[in-house]
Amino acid sequence: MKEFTRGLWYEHPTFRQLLGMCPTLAVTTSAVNGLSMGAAVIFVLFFSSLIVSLMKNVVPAQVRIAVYTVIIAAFVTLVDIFFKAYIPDVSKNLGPYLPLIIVNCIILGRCEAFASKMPVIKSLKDALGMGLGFTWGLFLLSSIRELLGNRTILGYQILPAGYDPLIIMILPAGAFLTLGFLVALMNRIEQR
Amino acid sequence: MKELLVIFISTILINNLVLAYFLGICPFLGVSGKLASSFGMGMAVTFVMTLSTTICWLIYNLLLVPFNLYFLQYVVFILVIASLVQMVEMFVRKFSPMLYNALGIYLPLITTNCAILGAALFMVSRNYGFIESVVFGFSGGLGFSLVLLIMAGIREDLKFCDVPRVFRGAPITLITAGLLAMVFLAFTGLLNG
Amino acid sequence: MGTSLIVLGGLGFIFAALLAFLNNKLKVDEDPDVARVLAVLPGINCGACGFSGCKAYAQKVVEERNIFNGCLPGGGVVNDKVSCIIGLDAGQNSDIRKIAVCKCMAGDINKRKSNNYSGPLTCSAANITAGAIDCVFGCIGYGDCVKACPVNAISVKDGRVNIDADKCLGCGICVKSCPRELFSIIERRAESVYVGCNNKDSALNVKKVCSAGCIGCGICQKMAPGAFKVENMLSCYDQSYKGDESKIEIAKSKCPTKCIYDIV
Amino acid sequence: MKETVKIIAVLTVVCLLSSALLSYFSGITFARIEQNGIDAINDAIRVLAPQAVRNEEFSVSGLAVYRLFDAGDNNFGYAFIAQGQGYAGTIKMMVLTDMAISEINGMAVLESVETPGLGAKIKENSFRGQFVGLSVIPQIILLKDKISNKNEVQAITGATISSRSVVRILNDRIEELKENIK
Repeated sequence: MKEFTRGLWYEHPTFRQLLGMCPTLAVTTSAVNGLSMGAAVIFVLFFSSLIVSLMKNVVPAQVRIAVYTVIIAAFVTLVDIFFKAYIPDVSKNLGPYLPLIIVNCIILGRCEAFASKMPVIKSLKDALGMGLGFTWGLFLLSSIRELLGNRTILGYQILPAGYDPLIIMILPAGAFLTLGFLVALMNRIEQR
Repeated sequence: MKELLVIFISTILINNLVLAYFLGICPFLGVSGKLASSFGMGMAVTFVMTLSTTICWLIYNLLLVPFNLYFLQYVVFILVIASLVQMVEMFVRKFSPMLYNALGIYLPLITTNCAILGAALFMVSRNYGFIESVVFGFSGGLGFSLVLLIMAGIREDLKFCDVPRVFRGAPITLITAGLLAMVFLAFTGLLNG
Repeated sequence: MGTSLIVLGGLGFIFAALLAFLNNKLKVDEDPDVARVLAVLPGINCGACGFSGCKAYAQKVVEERNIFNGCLPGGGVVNDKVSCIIGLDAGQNSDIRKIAVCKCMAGDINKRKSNNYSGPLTCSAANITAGAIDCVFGCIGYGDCVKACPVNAISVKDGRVNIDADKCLGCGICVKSCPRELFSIIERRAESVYVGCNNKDSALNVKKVCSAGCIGCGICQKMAPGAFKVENMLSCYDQSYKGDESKIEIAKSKCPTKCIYDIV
Repeated sequence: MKETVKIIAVLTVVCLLSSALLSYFSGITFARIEQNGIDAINDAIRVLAPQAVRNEEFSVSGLAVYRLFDAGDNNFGYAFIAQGQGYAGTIKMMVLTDMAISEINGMAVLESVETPGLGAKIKENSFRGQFVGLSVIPQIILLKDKISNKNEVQAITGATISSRSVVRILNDRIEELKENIK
């Protein structure tokens, strides 16, 4: 159980370890994007952890990184093909950030640090925990940005029309600011 | 020539990989603590990025396009980058121990630097020609180094500031990056004026 | 299907072959001792040894067959192992354990504070201006060292630096963190004492700013000759003193401002 | 030597397996992805010209042009893709014209990265609506003040460069079309 819950809070990939920042910041302009990115990461993390954990004894050190990244890239391409075929709108919004899951430090980091040393079941639990933690982090961040920058969450209008949207929130700068304040908030909660 | 200059300037200032596309944030947060180390990292990234966009362009246009294998591009690009970084590391280590001491510890970090793969993907989606790709890779690396150095400079001075306890470390760095992104926003439209 | 297998398989083969080839061709002959030394070192890259990190230290150690000042955080045990690996006599390092001491042990009640300082609450910032306290030699007390200490051995209580002897590794990072250079790393010996003041001013001026400062009266020097030495109106304990320990005790009790302290 | 063989074998096998996996799945979904692309174009055309029931694609200077047919199979106009540099990045539009390429009857922005709240207003009806019944002879002209002629468009306040880019891209593209379609 510890392997699973760790990623949800104590070692939360976004707020604690500051891993996988580039999709976190880039796709969180709307909550839908955040959720679909999270789903893609869970899928890739789960399967690549499985394979890496199975292969851990056969891979020579010199090509370790190359082999891992190729495995991860294969699963990411799968997700990409799948998104393009069945949810083309989301695929268009995520743009180049979907393939960038390949170098998402969460996935590679988890494969390197955990899956390559642990038995299969444990690394799968860890992968699920990390993936879910990442997803709720993305969802929180993207909801705040969508709400303040566009008055909506998941496309539903929440704030009244009288509220003038803070355009900066959906621009790159807003991503950095929001995440900065969220991490500070996390620190505050932890300090109690 | 004019197009190349436009690519060069816009990649460094307007469409900066870090501040506009969020690529390479991990090393940006991790290595920007000290000026000296961010300079090393910046140089290593510039070198590898130029090399990798060049090789990825060749493989993409000479192998993948003729055989209609677009779906293999991610796997191929990452294979190229991962192997390239490892080879560069071996070369540098063998032939220039001085350079290895300066850049060596940053090289393994580069494989997982999204900026490198991102640059290769952007190069494809923007249909750059060969020379354009090389210029794009080089200026992408320079833009990364520029932001990294600015950030390191700010963070060195930040040590003298009384930052509220919960904001110390990552939060204040992220907020500084946000302000920096706003500053760079002012460069948008530089080439349309 | 066929072409994709050939292309990706081929690329994989080519890159793997290149890597394998380069791996053999470009292998750098590294002394296996370096790896062994590195495995023994703590690996926290603190830089207290004077090299840029554990790896750099290990390389230099193997190259020159010399452990230099030794690894401070690792202490005697690590230094013994390192010495063994490079074939030096091990015994000499066993007792060396070090600890940090702060040369200003005055608390808030001792230090006069008449400056109105409202800048950032860090020592390095306060030190640029006069800072809050009147003494320009003593501890500012905002705890830059607390933040710097890798093992959380330092705390500041009532304006006075406290060093937890159980936690302190003697790595010397606090020495660099203090803008007034108040810390020194000394050998951990039961009888060792140190002077908890850094004020090199005259007795009159010391008295104006602090009630726990060394006034350079020289009583300790008279009570325990060889153990203490007064220079620049400031007393200093000689760590290499091997004489009568009871004399140190007398000096300590006779000190008019009680600024001689035990190390633990 | 054994190590060398292992390095090569592992990486090659991994590459072979992943390419097999990928080509299998890409084979399954290929038709569907193609169709998505065609659907997206058809949707854009349908929004601009609801009367079009069929189109024929051809290419002018590398970008697509669609010959539109109504229910009676009469060719009533063209829809064409126009793209170029905007304020922040590339703007890609779908535009509807009559047979003589003398008038624009509708415009939709397919892709743009203009500043939200300012340049992004090129997607909104207040700006887009001006491109219905807009004469392109001799050229579209952008004005900051009130417009009086049939070939004039009013710029978005605070986003003159985005507006100017749209007009410039359209004028250039129409020039190309006029030269290539008789």
